[in-house]
Amino acid sequence: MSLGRRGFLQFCLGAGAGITFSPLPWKLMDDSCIWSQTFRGLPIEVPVPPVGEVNIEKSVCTLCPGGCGISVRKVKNRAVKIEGTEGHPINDGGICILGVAGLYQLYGGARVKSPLKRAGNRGEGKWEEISWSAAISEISKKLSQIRRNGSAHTVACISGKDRGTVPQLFKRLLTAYGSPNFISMPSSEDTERLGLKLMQGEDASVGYDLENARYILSFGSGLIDGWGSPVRVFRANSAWREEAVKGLAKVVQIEPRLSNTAAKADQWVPIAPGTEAALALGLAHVIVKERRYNKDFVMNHCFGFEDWTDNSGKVHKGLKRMVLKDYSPDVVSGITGISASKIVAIAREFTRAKRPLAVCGRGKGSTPEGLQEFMAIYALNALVGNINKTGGVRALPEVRTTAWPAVARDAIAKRGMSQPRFDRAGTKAFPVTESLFNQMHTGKGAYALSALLIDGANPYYTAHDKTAVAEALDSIPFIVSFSSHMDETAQHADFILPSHTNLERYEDVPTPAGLNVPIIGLSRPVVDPEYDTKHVGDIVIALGKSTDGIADSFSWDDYESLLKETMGGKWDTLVREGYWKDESYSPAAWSSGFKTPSGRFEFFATGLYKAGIRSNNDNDYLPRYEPVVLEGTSDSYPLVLIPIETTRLADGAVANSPYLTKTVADTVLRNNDIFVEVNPKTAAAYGLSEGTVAMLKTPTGEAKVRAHLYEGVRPGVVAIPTGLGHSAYDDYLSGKGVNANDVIGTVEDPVSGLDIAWGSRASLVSI
Amino acid sequence: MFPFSFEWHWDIGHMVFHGALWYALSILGMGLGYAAIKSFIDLKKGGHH
Amino acid sequence: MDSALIPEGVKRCSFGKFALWIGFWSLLMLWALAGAGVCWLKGLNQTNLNDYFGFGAWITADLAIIALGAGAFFTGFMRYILGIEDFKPIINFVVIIGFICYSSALAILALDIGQPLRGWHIFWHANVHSMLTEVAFCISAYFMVLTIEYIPLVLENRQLDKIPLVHHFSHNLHHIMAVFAATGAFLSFFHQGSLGGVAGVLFGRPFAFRQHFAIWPTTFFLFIFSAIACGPCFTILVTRITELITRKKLVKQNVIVKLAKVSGWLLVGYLLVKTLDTVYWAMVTLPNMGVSFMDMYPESPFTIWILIAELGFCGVIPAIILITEKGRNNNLLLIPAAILTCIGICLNRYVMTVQALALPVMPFDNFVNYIPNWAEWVTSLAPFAYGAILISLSYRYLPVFPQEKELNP
Amino acid sequence: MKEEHKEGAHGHVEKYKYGMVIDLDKCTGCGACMVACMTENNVPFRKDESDKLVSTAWMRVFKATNGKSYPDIDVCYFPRPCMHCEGDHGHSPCVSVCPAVATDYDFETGIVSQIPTRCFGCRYCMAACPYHARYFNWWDPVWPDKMEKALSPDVSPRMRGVVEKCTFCFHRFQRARDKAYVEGRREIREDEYQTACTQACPADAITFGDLNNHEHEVYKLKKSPYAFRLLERLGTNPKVYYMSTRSWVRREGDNYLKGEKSK
Repeated sequence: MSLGRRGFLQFCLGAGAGITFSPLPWKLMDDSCIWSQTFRGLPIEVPVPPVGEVNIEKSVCTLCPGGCGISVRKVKNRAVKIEGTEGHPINDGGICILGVAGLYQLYGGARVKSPLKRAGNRGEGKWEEISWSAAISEISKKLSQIRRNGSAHTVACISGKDRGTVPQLFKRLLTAYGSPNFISMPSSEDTERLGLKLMQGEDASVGYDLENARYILSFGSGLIDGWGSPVRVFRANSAWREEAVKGLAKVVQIEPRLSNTAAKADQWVPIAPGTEAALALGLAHVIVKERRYNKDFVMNHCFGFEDWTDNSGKVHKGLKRMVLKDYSPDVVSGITGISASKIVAIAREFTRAKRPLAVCGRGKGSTPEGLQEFMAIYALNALVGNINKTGGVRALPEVRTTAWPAVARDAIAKRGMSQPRFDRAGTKAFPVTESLFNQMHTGKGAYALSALLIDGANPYYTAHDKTAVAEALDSIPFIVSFSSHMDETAQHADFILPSHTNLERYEDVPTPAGLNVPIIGLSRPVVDPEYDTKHVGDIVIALGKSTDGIADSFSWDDYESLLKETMGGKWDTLVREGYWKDESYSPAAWSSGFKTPSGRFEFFATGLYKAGIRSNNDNDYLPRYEPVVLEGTSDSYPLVLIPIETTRLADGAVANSPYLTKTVADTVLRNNDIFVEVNPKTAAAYGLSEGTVAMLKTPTGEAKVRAHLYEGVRPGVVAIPTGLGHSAYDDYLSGKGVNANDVIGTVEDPVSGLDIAWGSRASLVSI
Repeated sequence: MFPFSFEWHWDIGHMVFHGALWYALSILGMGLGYAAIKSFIDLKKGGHH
Repeated sequence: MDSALIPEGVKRCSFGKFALWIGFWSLLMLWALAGAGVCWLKGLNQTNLNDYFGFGAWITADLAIIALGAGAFFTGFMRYILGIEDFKPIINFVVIIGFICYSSALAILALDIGQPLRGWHIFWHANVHSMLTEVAFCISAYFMVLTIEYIPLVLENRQLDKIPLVHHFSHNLHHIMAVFAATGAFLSFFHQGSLGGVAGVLFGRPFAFRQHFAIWPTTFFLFIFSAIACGPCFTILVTRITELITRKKLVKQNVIVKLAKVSGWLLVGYLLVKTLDTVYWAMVTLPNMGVSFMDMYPESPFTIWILIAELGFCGVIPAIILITEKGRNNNLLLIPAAILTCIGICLNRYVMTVQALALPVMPFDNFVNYIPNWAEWVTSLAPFAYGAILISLSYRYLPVFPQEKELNP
Repeated sequence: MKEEHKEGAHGHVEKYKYGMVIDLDKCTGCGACMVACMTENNVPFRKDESDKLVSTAWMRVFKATNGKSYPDIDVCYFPRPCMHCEGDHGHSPCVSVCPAVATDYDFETGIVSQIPTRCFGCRYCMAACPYHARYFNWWDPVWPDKMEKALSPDVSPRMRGVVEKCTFCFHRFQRARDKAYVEGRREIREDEYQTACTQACPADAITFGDLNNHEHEVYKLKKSPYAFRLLERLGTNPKVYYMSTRSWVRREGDNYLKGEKSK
């Protein structure tokens, strides 16, 4: 049958009607919905997360030393969410911004996926994948060779921390190998431990009983900007806020910039940068002069308050004479820029308050303060007698764990260990200090290093004065990194032996800085390793086993059995609860609590005096304000640069995650430009307005920045956010802004030798 | 538009809105239908006018 | 070449010249289509819109061209419902203008949505309480009306008209055109109004929010009023431009003057009502929300001058010209007045959308500004090219102007 | 004591009225709530998120200052989730304008829902919301490396071109409700349903619960003399309350004419 025109028309009409009344239009509409749901330029689709059995795994976060309990929500074998563990003594369900974003460290970019050996030049980014066995054998061969050559002591290790089994394992490796050069990255905890050793005679961390304190005098500590164990301090702050409404608590923040801590405090005292010690001593002056100190404690349990006579009959100055003479409110007002009346008022309030507490450690506490500055602030606690008291400060000992078998030291080890440390810590130069990272990159090392192991640290990024760090590290011929991520330091290594990330491994977490009770946490693997990585402890054990002459000290099968053995009876509790808290702990009584030469709390550090540091001037052994001499002159660098530390930007060895960067305001980072804060008055004086592109110059370096006008920063001060300016990792992190550490130089504390640069001189010129 | 989609709740607004809408649409439809049918009839009657 | 298609008894330029003209506009259209293409394929990240300015150039263009296209329904309303025969000679042309405006508006709306493939959700899952739903339904329905009104004109093409069925159909449609015009007027009133409602119901935006009458905010009525006041001006303007380009008189002066008169008096009325509304808004609505009138005009470009420009320069001045006999009869005054009126309404639509969004409402929020990017500009201005093409084609091949033969013997 | 379930204006059963009280004195501006929300709700991130006008954060922390000069300046943070405005009987600014019922007021919970698969991206709701609580997906959601593994199956990732916003973690409500039903309970306990931001907040500044339930913490807190809501005068009737003992902060919560007394 031929199809005529009419027939064709009828067919079309019929087909049209048929289709219209068929399910086809509905199906097509439905399809368009689904298609538009998943369309994103084929063939990628909007992911549909697979469902599965849900599990909650408890662990402890190790992204910072805070030691918070975390509960990881898992769907089948995927970790999908990190939450704070309810009831955990440190964070009780709360979690910080870095912790909650922690899955990026596991699943995100920049992971080192297998052992790598450098293929191109240092830092060029050319790598060759090698097997674990090949990597271990190459490295141990190299270490064995150095050892044979009699230069065992020239091998050093840089670790992000110095407490816990992993750093101990590195120390053990070095000890058995024959090197004293275990270096931990500096923080204010270093100064505090040092100060505590001198003033209270204890090898311990300072515990601040924030929860029970009711008048908090914070000398620049970023209490809610990441200081100490952040969530714990946040919670304490909330308690203060509740009390403050009732007039029962007060927080006074002493800081050149209105930080979040200052904004939430009841009083902000905008001080001239770096003069905190002067203020502390000014307060001490008022307290002493008006006899407001705790007479029982000061008279019966302190040493060096009054003048004293040594065995040779020489009269030494005491704190009393010193503060009365040198730190009158008028003098201190001139130094700090705070009016004398305000100084008197704060001193009176501090002594009148129920459970006052003076806190130190600038910002997050990532840069140590000067030893005598710490002593000055800590002395305030002693004056009001809150040492070892509720709401006061205390020496917090380490949780005791099972001791390891003694290190087997052969002749080479003994010879190596008898060498002075490369960084001169513990030598005549710095007799009381344990480790001095900054001595390495300021080129003052006692001898050249031939190999370096780096774990949990990213000095290329976190240390002041990048150029100097780079020079120092580049001069070391052999560098091994254990980083899980391709960070700046790993980029410059010769070998990268990637360790598991925090969610893939066991690790003990020692008491975090500033906590008021000894506690130990257990970080546990919540997911299987994503890549061909190993536990850093297992790598060290493997290196120990395969390096000539030291295998005897590494008899453990693996890190897990070592950890179990070390934790001993606490293991079961740790596995069950995720932490072990020393319930029996209470601070020592005044009568028996001080293990100093005098048996008392020492304002005058006889430990220092005996070690023979510097002059014979008594001022050197007392709490004291000694201005930190920043490099450069005020003519060429009229401004003072200080860092801004916030929780929203991780600035340590654990880098920021893109989630955090996303929360950063556009007055901090816009496109790839970093903003520095200046007071509108300063800005006017230098012809800057909001967003002006300017060159920030310091004696250490220069950087292109933009200006952000902020009334909350002291005139004459430039404030630069930390945590930006990475050059490694992935595109989500690198190339954004400037690394504040690149433009801040180092300043050596004359007593401890630690780098105490709280800032830099600077100039800001619009371009 | 239709009660079978979820979150549906009846109210007077639907009556008014749809009443007016379908009133207008049906006038348009009927008008077009009228013109079409009449054209065919006119065509059947033949011739121009 | 195409002489068989050209209406009898009129003169048209050579095909080559015509092709060149169409070619020029087509190039612009292609550019616009490229802009539309990247937005459809890559998404709205290709624009300068953002979370603070969800509405921008497109919505302004939409509202403006729909207001300008109001000449179509209102002239139809006057011609068919009020029976003012004076407007008969221009009715074909206003239908074409209306058709252009509404089809462009629909195309731009299709661009403006993030998921064009789901555009039908507005009908399928319609929320009858939303002004935008009302707009979508009314615009679509009214576009049908315009198509129905445009069809007979197309069918009157010399060649098409030769087909008996086609001839009957167009004749019959003409016959009942009043019914369609009435429906169109009904739909149009509502959607012009609901476009106003779109802004006026935003009670989270003090700048846009207005007092309600019954279920509608005052903007509902103001938008209708302003649209019918300005629509005729736009008709005058386009007619004059067409006459300028064709170098022919196409519509008798009395028609134009009458349109101008209607427009002028409507404009006067609109300005009165708008002033009352603004005063009430400034004195009552805003203070109740805790903001002052001058808070609404904080910084450039949104200073008080934008209001003065809208109501003064582009309102009062053209109104005076249009209501005076001398003014509207003088082409040198009439055309600027028409232009000012059209600018005024565009300005009004712009502030009611963009300024309404630009002003921060939370006291700690920031003022941000927005400038459209190329993709938004070309697509927003595309209706000019599209209009030029459609008018040219219609003018060349269809008997648009019944007075043309008489005026150009 | 739970109030009797009320019949709403439209004859809907109003079972719960979930809301939030945020203590601005405790809020440290740390941003943990923002990230907790993002990781809970599969909100993607891009390489450059510094343009805040196109950066999605269901919970966004705004910074306010008292406008004074050094050293009298003061700063306060306003965490801003979706306010879940009740308006007048569920007539919230956004729900009333959405042309496709892609956002709706749920009378059972008082939660303003968002149905991304129905939304076609007209952004009218964003224009309507004075809090900027609504975000448009300008880009395709892309997760780098293995980050897709971290996506939660409880919340569908949204495609480009649609609007999204805070849902008060509605999936958590569903989870709690299912659990209660399985255990034969009709009521959900206060601690069973908490939003991700509330749970994460390290300062315990956020409290979440049923605003109608006398036993819930939010019920007590919202009555504090220091409590206020954002832009209350617009009539949005939000279900997020703020608290501050600082009067300038309370004044920042709404617009006032010069010389007018604030809350």
